[in-house]
Amino acid sequence: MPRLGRRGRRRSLWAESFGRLIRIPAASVSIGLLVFMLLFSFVGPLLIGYTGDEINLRIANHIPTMDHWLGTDAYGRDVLTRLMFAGRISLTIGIASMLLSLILGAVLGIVAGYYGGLVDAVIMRAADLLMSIPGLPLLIVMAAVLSELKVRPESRIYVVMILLSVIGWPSLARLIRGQVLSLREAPYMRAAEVLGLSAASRQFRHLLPNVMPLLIVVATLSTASGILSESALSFLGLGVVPPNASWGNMISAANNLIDFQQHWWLWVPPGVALLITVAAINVLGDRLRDVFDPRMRK
Amino acid sequence: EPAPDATQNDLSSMKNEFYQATDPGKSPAGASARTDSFVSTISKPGGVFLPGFYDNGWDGNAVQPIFASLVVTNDAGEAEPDLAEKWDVSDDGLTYTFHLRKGLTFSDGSPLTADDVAFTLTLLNDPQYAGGVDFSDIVIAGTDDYRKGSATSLSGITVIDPTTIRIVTEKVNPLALRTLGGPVISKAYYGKGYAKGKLDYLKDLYGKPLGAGPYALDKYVEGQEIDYVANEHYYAGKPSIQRVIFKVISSDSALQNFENGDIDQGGFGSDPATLTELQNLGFANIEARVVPDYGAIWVNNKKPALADTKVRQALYYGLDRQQIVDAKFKGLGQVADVFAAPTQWSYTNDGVTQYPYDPDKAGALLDEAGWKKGSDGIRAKDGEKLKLSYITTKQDDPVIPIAKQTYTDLGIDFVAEVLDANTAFERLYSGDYDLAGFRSNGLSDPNDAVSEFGTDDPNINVTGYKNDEVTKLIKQGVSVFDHDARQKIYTELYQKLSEDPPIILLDYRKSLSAWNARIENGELFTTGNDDAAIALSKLKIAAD
Amino acid sequence: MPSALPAASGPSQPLVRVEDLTVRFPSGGGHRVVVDGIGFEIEAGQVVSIVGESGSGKSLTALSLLKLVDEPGEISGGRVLFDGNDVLTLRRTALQRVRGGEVGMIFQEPMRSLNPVFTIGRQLIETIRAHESVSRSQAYERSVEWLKRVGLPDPDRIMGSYPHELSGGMLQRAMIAVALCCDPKLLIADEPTTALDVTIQAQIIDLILDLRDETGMAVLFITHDLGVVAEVADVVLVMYDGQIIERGDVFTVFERPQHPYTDALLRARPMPGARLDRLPIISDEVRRMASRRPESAGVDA
Amino acid sequence: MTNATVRSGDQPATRNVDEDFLVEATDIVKVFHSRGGGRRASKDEVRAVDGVSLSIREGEMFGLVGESGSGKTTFGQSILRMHEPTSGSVRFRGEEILGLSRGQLRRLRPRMQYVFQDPFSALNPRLSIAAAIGEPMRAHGLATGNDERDRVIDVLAQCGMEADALDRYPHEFSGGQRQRIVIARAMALRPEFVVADEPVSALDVSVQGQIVNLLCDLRDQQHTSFLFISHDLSVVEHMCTAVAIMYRGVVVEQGTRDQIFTDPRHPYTQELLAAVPIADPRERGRRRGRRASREWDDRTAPRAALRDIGDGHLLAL
Amino acid sequence: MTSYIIKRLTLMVLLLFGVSILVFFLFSLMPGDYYSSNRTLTPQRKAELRALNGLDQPVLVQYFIWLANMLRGQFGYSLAYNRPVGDLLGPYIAHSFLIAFTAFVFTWAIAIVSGVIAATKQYSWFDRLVTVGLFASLSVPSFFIGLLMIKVFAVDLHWLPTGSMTDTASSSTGFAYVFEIARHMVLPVAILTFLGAGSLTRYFRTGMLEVLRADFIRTARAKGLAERSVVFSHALRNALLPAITLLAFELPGLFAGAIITEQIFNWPGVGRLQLESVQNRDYAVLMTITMLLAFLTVLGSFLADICYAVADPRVRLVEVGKRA
Ligand SMILES: Nc1ncnc2c1ncn2[C@@H]1O[C@H](COP(=O)(O)OP(=O)(O)OP(=O)(O)O)[C@@H](O)[C@H]1O
Ligand SMILES: Nc1ncnc2c1ncn2[C@@H]1O[C@H](COP(=O)(O)OP(=O)(O)OP(=O)(O)O)[C@@H](O)[C@H]1O
Ligand SMILES: [Mg+2]
Ligand SMILES: [Mg+2]
Repeated sequence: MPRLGRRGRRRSLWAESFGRLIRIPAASVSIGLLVFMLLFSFVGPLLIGYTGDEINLRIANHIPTMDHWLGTDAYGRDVLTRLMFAGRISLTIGIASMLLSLILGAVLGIVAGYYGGLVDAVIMRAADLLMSIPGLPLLIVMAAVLSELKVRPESRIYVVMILLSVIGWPSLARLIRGQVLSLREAPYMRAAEVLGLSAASRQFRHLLPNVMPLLIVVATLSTASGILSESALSFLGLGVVPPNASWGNMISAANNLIDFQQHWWLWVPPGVALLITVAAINVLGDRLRDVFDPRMRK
Repeated sequence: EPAPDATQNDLSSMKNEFYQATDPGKSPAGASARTDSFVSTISKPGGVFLPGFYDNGWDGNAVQPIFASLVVTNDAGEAEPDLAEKWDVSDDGLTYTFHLRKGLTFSDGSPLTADDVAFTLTLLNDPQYAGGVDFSDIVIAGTDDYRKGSATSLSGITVIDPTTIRIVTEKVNPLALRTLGGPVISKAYYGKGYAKGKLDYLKDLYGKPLGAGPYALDKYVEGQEIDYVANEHYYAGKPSIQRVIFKVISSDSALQNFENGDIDQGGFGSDPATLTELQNLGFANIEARVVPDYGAIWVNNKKPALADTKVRQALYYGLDRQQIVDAKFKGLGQVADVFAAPTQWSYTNDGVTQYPYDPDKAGALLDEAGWKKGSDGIRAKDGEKLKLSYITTKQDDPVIPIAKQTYTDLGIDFVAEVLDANTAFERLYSGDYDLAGFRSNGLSDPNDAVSEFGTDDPNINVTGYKNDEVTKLIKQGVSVFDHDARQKIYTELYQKLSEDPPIILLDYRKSLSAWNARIENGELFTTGNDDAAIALSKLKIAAD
Repeated sequence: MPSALPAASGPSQPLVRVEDLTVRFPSGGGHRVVVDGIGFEIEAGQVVSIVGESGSGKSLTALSLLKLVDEPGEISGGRVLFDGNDVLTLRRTALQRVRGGEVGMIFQEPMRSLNPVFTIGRQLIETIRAHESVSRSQAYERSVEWLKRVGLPDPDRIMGSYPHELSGGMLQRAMIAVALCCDPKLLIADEPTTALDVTIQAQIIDLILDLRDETGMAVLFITHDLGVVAEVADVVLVMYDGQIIERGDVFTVFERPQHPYTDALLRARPMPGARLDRLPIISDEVRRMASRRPESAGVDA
Repeated sequence: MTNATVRSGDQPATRNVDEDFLVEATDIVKVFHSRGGGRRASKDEVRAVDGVSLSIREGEMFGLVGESGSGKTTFGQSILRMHEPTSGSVRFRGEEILGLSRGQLRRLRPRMQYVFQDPFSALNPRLSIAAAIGEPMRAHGLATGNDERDRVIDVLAQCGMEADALDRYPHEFSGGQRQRIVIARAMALRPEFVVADEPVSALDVSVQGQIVNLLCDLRDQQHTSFLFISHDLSVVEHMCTAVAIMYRGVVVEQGTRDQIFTDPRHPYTQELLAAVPIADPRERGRRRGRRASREWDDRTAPRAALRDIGDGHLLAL
Repeated sequence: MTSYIIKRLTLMVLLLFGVSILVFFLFSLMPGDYYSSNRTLTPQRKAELRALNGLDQPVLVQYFIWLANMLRGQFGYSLAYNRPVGDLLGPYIAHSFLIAFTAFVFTWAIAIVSGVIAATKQYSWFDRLVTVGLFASLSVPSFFIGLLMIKVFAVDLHWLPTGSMTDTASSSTGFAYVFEIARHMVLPVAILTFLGAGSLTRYFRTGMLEVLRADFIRTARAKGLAERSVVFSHALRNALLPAITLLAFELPGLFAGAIITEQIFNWPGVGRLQLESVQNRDYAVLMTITMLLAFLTVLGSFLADICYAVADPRVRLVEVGKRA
């Protein structure tokens, strides 16, 4: 006798996976942490009495006190407040750029690997071309162009992150394509073909779930590198414009031994914020992978 | 007329300060083991060890120990004898006569005579010469003929006897002495195979320098270190320390290398925390030295808003410069008020208008100039908002947060941009900026600090500043040689420049130099100073 | 349940003794028992055949004998005594000796069971070398020999071929060669001949029986082909829904089946030459009789 | 318990050349270039199918039997263009399909289905059974979002599977269950032509009977045509009205069921028939020792062409 | 296969040609040139120098001059170093390669081993430890770790040198010289390894998790293979397939130098040279390095494709494009 009634709820792999995901403690803790980081960054500043811009050199580089829970920076600004504001930018950048490059990389990688031939050659040679262009000069030109176009410095970072994702897809695409190259030979892909499924369905409903694990790893790693690389852009004027802060440039502002040793509150908090975010995304990714793998069902 | 209420800026702290090592015995074993060598640092040498031919500034430092000059400039910007015992300048300021010391030799023992000086100058004026030494404001007589015509030598150079040489120039220029009296190279060594217009052969000798300095090159390990050995033929006698090493060290880890004894001496920036750290080492002799330069915000006087003196003054009053200096140097700096370094002989703030932080006055000046606050809090004039962009090359430029705050309060829409150096300069030269943060070059002659404001050439005067009185005074400043006469001119010039400020002066600074106390006379030596070679020759290693 | 196992002649200790073997999978908050406390014995030189309904737990029983049930499945109870030792509690090295060396295993789906990136040759050679210290070339020769014995033409080509380059039947034979190449004492064969044409099937069965005769190899033979069962089996076990519902020597089971399911199964076998309109199937009623919990077969929490 | 009736006689199986065939495959050749690893690093050329022609009528069940490795799978996949045959022609309802573009081919797909020999590999490990069967149905308008589950349950039930299979994944089934899933997936599309590659090899006789009956029903009710590849001669004899025997890449004998089963001419066919196991323990030992000698197979001699020896009975000897 | 290779190689040449055009024009778009930030030169002198070095020519002319030289094997002349680029780069690239390659070997060895162990013991303490290491390497910038390591191992413990490639004024030769360099390599290599191994481990772990559940792993176990060979031979071989792509990414990296690490440890590598050449607009150096890296990138992707086809028998290279 069929145990699930005929009218049984139709659950997609996604819906079902999510259901199982939140039942895993580690995963729900990670989701909780991410939500916390978001609240911390987006709501936190509303609750705190500082704006993060008040300069007061008399209390510069001050160790944490009751007034300033995480101490003050070189201008006497409240580190906690800056950490929150920085989070807004860093989280947006990290997650948005991760999603963007992930989508581009996955789509192009799957398409190239699946079709092979001319499509593959065009996409992959384009990837080679993009990967051959050195980053720094490109960024310098970008900075010049953006400033020529009178794009306001505050918004440049978003333009740049988009552009970087747009040109940053090759490595991911190549990784994915490599996998697809062997996966597409699997009999079940031939089966999908005989069943007359559309190419899009074959690529994205049949191949995509099988490259999911790889995507999840890449997503974790690229969120972290997105957040950190933003600070590397700063010195070209493409990053977050001071006096605004980001986690990345808060960390790298303490780039000398003295700050490193004596003013730990300058870099430990943004480091920890970054660590929590990355760790949460990573653990979530791990469990997500497990959940997406039917063979891991418990 | 100078503002009567301006308090005089007190520069008493802008003096070199020395901190004696408290416990030289703590010197790290690695350093103490080096009984015959002195290790200093260098950043990125390029390996072109021929004065006048290198393009990389660090190579300039690298050749100092090897090549002695006729004349060197000291910290105060005054010329001092080196190979030349003395020199005369004709009354019209065009003819220079150098008298060399007797019996000079190069480090290989070959004699150094006036012929070598003549050869050096000829080489630097060769039509093919592509190096950085610039004679265009001096022009040795006959240069044009030599370069473009058939002349086989520069007519302006006359070797009178082996120790005397006379040089006739075409332009009066107090700075010519430095250029003409630069490092001397050997004709016998470098002149072999020289023919006018053919300099390529020299490239083979870039790595094998021969000079008359206190040290000779021993070996250059690409990207790692430059080793020198004492020159026994040095005119002042063989230096006491047998070997000198310039080690390639990035500023990030210089302190740790010093702590570890890997280097004996180095420069460590301008942070009091570093000073404390150095003091704690015990074995370090430390000097906080006033650096002969100034930091400033360049202002584009060509922009309609900024062409107005009142607006520039308002920007001066409206900026809390003390705060910037405090944030930047934390006590090792001082607000600048004059277009000269405080250690320069020409420095005086007599009668100079001071611009203490005074937002009210700034606001009043802007109102006066017609920039009225709008409903959004931003000043506007004729429908044009007062928006100023600021370009800088440093992400951590303290001007950004502080100016942002004070200028915003003042009703200015202040936007900062961080750019890479070349881009920034390009913007500067093309006049595409409002405000720009830079430091001056190292100053030796008073003219260095002001000359740009006296010309119309947009490639030099990037601010587009124009003030006829100032222009006149700047010209006068370089048309006489007498110190006192010049001092008078500069005093007046500084006053004029402060009343109608072309740019916003920010700071003077001190930087830290430290050396292991086992090195005697270490205070004399600063890498890159014009007299570094002489200083090196005077260093000694203390016997335990 | 009556123990219909015939007391086959020979020593008292059987080669394999399975006691109360239970395999289950987690399912919904509880478990799904797919092998339900079965027990049987295999004597040396004996061929025991398991037949039964598709999905009744035959393959899992086979896997359990070598402790090969993958996560999340688990062997939740019972013992598997091989030569007197419980395979389920053996230490790793001892287990490795048993696996492949003393017990050879032919998997049901050869295409998935061979490593796609290694050649057949490599997979044979490594098996031999894992259990015997022979040189690579000796192992190669032996592998070629085995490929010939399982009836593969052109063994040299096969040695250098990757699994996806071979047909289903060829892979099945390669798999058989892997299982036999170390002269095991017990062969577990899970549907070893489904992909083979009958002439080769006969050849393989000959090979197995020859080995049995020569070396006293015991065989656990899982198949749906009652013709093959009739031909090879000494003892037949009939499984349904995780349980052994009938056991007996091959003559008894074929001629006097006790359980209605067995009876129906035998009647359903297609006979050569018989061209029926419809093939016989087993009625639900009979199935219910064989089922563990007639009313609610399935999850037990 | 069993409900079988013996059917007498045979349908007339004379092949009329003028007749319209649903599928006509002519001279199919497939050569594989094996990379060859191991000792023999030479590049092998495998002529897996070496010129096979078969024609299948509407509503006909065509049995394809042969030695393992003789190219049955390759042939079956070639005519569905699952890989490109090296040469040959395949007409489906008179239309040449080897020249079709991808798009045209895709439109034809649901009408021609393939049941994989190896069901596990043919199922995407990350798709549940409901999705694996439902998606193609939806793609071809045979189910909508609402009734998709019901449709899937129906086809599964036809193949003897229960509804609780729906939300499980391929690895959670036994070999026979997977085989049924793959059959259900193909049948769900109501194809006109099916290549069934050993579809019942892993099934117990009862389930096997059920599937075979299902296929026969489809043939009779929907006039579905089958190319039925199998090693089980009893099943072939039961189901197929025409049979071809393959050996080393070519068809060696072809004819009606009667011609093949009662009057086998080719030594290989004879060997095959003689080797069919009999499910009676009293007969055991019958096949023992009668190894397939293949003495008649002279690999050096040129291979004989297929010729008609009367009544459409084709033989290559 | 041969025809495929020839086709790809031709394409590679064309592609590099394209890259050179693109990059050259990109560089020409960078504001400023070598002389623009030099404030000691007068405008006239700058103009003279630009003319002398051909910087005043139209970009197109400059490009063709460059191309012609390049085809003759001349990489141009470094303005900052006053030397032919070919002579200049050699030792720097060699130095970078030395640490990059050593770090590469360690990174991969560590990543493979720990990735495999982490996968076989998913969610064990070892797995968690590796994961924590990954977070650390992702969240802490390299200059931090660099400074910290110098502080601990060089300044406080005196075990290792603070930086550079050899001791100051070293004159050691032979084995002593090798040992000396090795000692100086320890810290930079350790950092590069630390930074690289974390993420790489992740890839291997994921790949292994996939493969370990395949049926053929069960077969390998059933054959009685030692667990080590099941994991490291059967499973790893399949899991390594995606690593081929990763390996291809490493190829240019081996010669590119690690800017920050080299800077902190005063390692005379090409990374710093590259950064400088961008900052200085020293086009000849920049072009040469860029083209070298472009070549390696393209070569890497080519080799990866070949390796793929060799490593995974199912992948068809030649037939690509002929699919139904
Ligand atoms: N990984 C799994 N998760 C859940 N259930 C499973 C899993 N593997 C097998 N099963 C179930 O266990 C039962 C027994 O499976 P097994 O493979 O032993 O059957 P079988 O008797 O070999 O059948 P067949 O003759 O079809 O191969 C089946 O009902 C199957 O659905
Ligand atoms: N991809 C391939 N590469 C190389 N050779 C192949 C490939 N696929 C099949 N072959 C070869 O083609 C021949 C025919 O294989 P095919 O799978 O068609 O046989 P089959 O008749 O289906 O056999 P079986 O009954 O065993 O399934 C075999 O010799 C096989 O080795
Ligand atoms: Mg089974
Ligand atoms: Mg087949």
